[in-house]
Amino acid sequence: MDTATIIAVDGLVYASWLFIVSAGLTFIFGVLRILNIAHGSIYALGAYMGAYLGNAFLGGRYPGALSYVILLVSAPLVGVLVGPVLERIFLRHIYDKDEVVGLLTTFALFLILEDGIKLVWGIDPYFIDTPFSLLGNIPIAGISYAVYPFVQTGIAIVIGTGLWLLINRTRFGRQVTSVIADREISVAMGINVARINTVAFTIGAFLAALGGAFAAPMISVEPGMGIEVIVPAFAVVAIGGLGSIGGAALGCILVGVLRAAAVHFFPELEMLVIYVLMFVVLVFRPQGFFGAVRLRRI
Amino acid sequence: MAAILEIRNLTKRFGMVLAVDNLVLEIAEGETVGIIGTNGSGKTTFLNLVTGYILPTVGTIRFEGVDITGLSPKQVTTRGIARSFQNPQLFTGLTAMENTLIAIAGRAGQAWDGWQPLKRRVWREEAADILDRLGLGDVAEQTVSSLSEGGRKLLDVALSLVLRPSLLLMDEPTSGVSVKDKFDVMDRVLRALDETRVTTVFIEHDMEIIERYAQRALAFDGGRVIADGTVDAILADPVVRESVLGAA
Amino acid sequence: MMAGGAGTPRLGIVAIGVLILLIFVAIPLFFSQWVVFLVTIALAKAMVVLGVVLLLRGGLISFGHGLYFAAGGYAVGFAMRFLQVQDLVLLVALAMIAGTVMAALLGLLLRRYRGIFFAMLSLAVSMILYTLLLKFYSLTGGTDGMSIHAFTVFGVRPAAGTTRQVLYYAVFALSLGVLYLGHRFAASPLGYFMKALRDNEIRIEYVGASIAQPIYFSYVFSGALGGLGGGLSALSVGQISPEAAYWTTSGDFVFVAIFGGAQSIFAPFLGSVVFEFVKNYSVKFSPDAWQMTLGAVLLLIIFFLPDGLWSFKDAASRLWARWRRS
Amino acid sequence: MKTEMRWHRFYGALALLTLVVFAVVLSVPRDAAMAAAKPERLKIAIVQFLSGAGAPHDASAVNTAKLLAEKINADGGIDGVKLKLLIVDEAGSTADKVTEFRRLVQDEKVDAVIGYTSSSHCLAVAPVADELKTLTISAICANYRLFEQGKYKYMFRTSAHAVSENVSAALYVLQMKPDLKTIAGLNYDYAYGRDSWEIFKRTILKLKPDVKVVGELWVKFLAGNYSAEISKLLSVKPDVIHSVNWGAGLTALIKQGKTRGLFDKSLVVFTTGLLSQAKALPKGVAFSGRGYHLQFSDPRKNPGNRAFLEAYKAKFGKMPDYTGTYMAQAILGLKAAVERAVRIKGGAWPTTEEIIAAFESSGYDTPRGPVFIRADHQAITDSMWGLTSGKIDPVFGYPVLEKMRVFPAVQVNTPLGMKTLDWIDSWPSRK
Repeated sequence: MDTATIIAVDGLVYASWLFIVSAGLTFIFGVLRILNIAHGSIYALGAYMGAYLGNAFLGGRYPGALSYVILLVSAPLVGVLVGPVLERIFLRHIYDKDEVVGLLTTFALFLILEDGIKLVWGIDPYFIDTPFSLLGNIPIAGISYAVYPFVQTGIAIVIGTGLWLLINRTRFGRQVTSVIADREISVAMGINVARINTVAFTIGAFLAALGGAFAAPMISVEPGMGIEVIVPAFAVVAIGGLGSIGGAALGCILVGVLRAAAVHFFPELEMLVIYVLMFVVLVFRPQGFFGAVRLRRI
Repeated sequence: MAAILEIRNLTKRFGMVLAVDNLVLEIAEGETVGIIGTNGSGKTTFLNLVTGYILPTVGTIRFEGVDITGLSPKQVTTRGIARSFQNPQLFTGLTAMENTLIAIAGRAGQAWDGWQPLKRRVWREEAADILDRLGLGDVAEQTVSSLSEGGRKLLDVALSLVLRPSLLLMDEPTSGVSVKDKFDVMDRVLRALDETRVTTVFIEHDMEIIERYAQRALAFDGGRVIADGTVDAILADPVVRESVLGAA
Repeated sequence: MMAGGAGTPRLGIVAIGVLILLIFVAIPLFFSQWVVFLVTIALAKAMVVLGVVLLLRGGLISFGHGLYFAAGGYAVGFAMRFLQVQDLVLLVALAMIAGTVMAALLGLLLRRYRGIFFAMLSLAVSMILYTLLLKFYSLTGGTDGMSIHAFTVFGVRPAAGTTRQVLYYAVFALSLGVLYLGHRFAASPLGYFMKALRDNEIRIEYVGASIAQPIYFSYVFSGALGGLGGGLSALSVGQISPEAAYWTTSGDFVFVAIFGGAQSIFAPFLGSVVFEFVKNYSVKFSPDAWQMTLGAVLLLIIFFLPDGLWSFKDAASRLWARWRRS
Repeated sequence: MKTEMRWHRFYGALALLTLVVFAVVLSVPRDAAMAAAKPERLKIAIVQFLSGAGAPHDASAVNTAKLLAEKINADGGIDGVKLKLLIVDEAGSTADKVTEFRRLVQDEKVDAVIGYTSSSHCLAVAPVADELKTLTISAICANYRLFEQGKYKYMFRTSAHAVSENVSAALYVLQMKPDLKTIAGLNYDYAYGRDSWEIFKRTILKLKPDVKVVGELWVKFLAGNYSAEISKLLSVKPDVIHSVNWGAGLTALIKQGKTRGLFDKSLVVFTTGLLSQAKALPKGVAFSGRGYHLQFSDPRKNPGNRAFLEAYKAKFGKMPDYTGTYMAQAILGLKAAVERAVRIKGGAWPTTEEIIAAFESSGYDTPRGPVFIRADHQAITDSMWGLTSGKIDPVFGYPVLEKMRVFPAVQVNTPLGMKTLDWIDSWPSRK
């Protein structure tokens, strides 16, 4: 019984962390039809920004609670600084091109950002411990858990519902949906598709940065952290269905729980789980759990 | 005359809409049949059903006495039914010649051959011949994207002709072709057909075309055949005049 | 020289061909050994890239071709370690077979997929292989990989110091073979059906052909090229490790495919050689920002040479034509 | 007619070209054997991670290389020959590293190559070093198979490797917890992790056969989320947890483990930590066969180490990590070998082969203490373990370790010519 609880909790913790990132990835794909490899770098940027501002402003002179504000601020900061720039300068030229062009452009941006981060922040690790240490730990099912990861869970839930409301309850959302459905017609309907694209990508970038910023307190912010997150995020997005927020959530939870179970029962399988799951899902349901099937017209 | 195509109670329903409604129809071998009807009267849906692009809700399609209901377009095509499209379906990145050669390779079942050249002499001659007959000889080496609308139409027909079908279905072969060219286009197509007396069914809005080329005409309305007979009879038919020709 | 290359003057092409041939033959005599090695690697990888390109023409992005690269490499590694196979010819054959067999199996599955789904599934498969290679430590040596030691050619061990040249000429000769195969492929119905596939799947069914069939056969061929390239590069590097199957390796192949261009079967070879030099020199001249340099180069290509380096060839032949007219 | 003309012209051109080719070929000078004339400077390539996840780990190594090169040159160089460093990024695929090694030797014309943190890079480069007859010193990589399975003439390793680290770790653990019942491993899933755990486990089980292995966890290289792994370890409560994780993954493990009391329940053993990570650790964690060398040859007793640390602090504003001391072992090793060769040759400048001969079976002193290079080109050094105390050294700012134990090189290194696992199995097991 306890083991089941533990696996569930660990799965949830992993899923929360992964969802914040993959939500942005799948949202960007849904609107822009681009699988954004640079997403990992933006995640890293968020972490760096969080840790950097944290170190800059938190010389112990401020109350620790402020550190959460800093994390919350740094994400939109990165989103607004990076999102529009990348989208306006590079991505807007490639919407009409093949998917491979999108992949490669973002791959190039990924390479550039990786070194860019290094040139700005150097190679020494950055830390922002306060948000993590401040919350201490709680006992669950007989073992002790850090409280902080559940903050991530909270954020993940907020993001999930937020995106859902944004898409289903706002005018912007309706425009986005029609752009997803059919670009040409949307243009004809007088929707400013260019604006939608920019905003959508910025939101995606913001989410990536948010994921990074709130991961920062649990890890060491240093070079190479961007590349680690890309493939897992891709996998869950593929599992859930490209462009589907709910799908991403489901994918994250599946991966999280299976991974935790593997760690407890078959540690050797831990690394395999995510790819095998992705493989199996794609074989039996190519469009993923909630992915839309694109139909061919004469 | 033996029927080459027999349609029995063919029905296709898209949600609420009855696109084709309990169609019963026979096409005899060697006939040239023109189909008229307003937009949404089910003409194109009928072609899509016969060629297996969509599955009927109810009904059977028999071709040369064999039931072909539910076969894929590939299977239907290999059995000898070829079709052309209202808006041409071509390999836009390739030249007219290459398009035709691909169709020939398809007919020959050579799609998997990665060794022999596609542009082998036999096939090139055959393709050149058909393109000439359709008057596309001098644009053979142009890429599809650079062809005129009429040219695309003809090429689309060419791709179906090289399949050596026993039944040819054409979807508005002259739509989008300028008024002065339209007869020219049809003449070329039918001349190309002359040697091999192919049973031909073509959808057409243009009554002049129907009058001039069809031996028999079908009037579609609301997914059913409301009139079937010689062209003059159909064009005289008051119902047809009212519903299809809009009481011209 | 490619099908459809009619129009450009035959003689010019022959001359250029012979010239390039001479240059490649002469490389080991003129250039420093590291250049010889670099070109060897580049040609070996170019074979894999050609495989990627042939699929790209059909609109299929293989983001997992590292799988076949690794398959070839490990085929060589295993053959040397467990079967004591020493001979270059045999090893290369085994590598190619390994790639072919894997592609023949996975193709049965992948032929049903298009576009981004094809990309993702191939990625998943290659990452599974990556993890397995790393897991079966006792067999594969895990991340440290397997070392691939000296080889013989038809039972003869190359004289000390000439190994590199032997390997170079072997790879060069095989490249010519691969180019010929690729040329036949591109000019064959299969090659054209791949192009057609990208343009209009529906019509393919309406000329009585299946869509899955051309995809499958192209995929198998492309897998064979992957295995061949993998085996050769493992032989020249002297080491094969799981990173060969990692997604970034596959990414590089797609990268080079676009870098060189998908227009011609020669483009991957041009692209691969140039890319290796760009990579090494960006490491040499900007050791702290070489990734940035690579990224910038790729962006420039994407935005200003969408058809890759091969666009230069068209420009050149246009100039040549003008020169002939004047 | 006209084409005929052109064909003639074409064949003419072709013939001419072929002539030119042969002319050049014949005029190309065959590269002569390495002349032993005294060079005006020694060009040394330093290959360490400058980008990617390895960069922070290798930073001290790169700094130390710069520092020592400056110092040596300031003191007049090695036998009057100044050093010139060429610093290269190790990030990239094995194929890239091999190509690059060849470029360094044949294009940059370096006299020696020092570096390599990744074991796969070490293994791939070693045979190439022999092929190109270039003295190559592996400064950091830890795969014990390098010289146990391979035999190389031009490749050396001046640092300890997985065997001494983990054998000493096991011995230390048995001293600290003589009555331990259960052990578990939490390691990166790659060669170094697998080797290290195998050696540690084997040693423990050999010396205390009744010990149970209650968990063998493998995590993705540099993985950052340990929630499930820590839960597993907390629920099986092993007496000892062994981990060779390093870099970002280790920092994450420490942070996430600390709040959850991982270090209170079990004696945790880290073989490969950096200073920042040692500082982050709570009291009572075993640290670190590889990554900790302050009290090992205490700067208060060893002026050499003190000088090194102070110079480093002065130049870079902080203390070096273990990669710094490892790099020092490599560069000072080269220095010692060249100087020895010069002495042997009575002042004349030695060839690479003579330097190698002088390097083999030689010993020299480093900030970390004496290093001895065996005939198989593997350095053996003493190993040291201690427990974190939570205290910081007032002068040098290092975290202070307590319950220090030093394990002499001979005790923790596989004897020459023996296979490590056989060696461990050959020990008499204690009852």
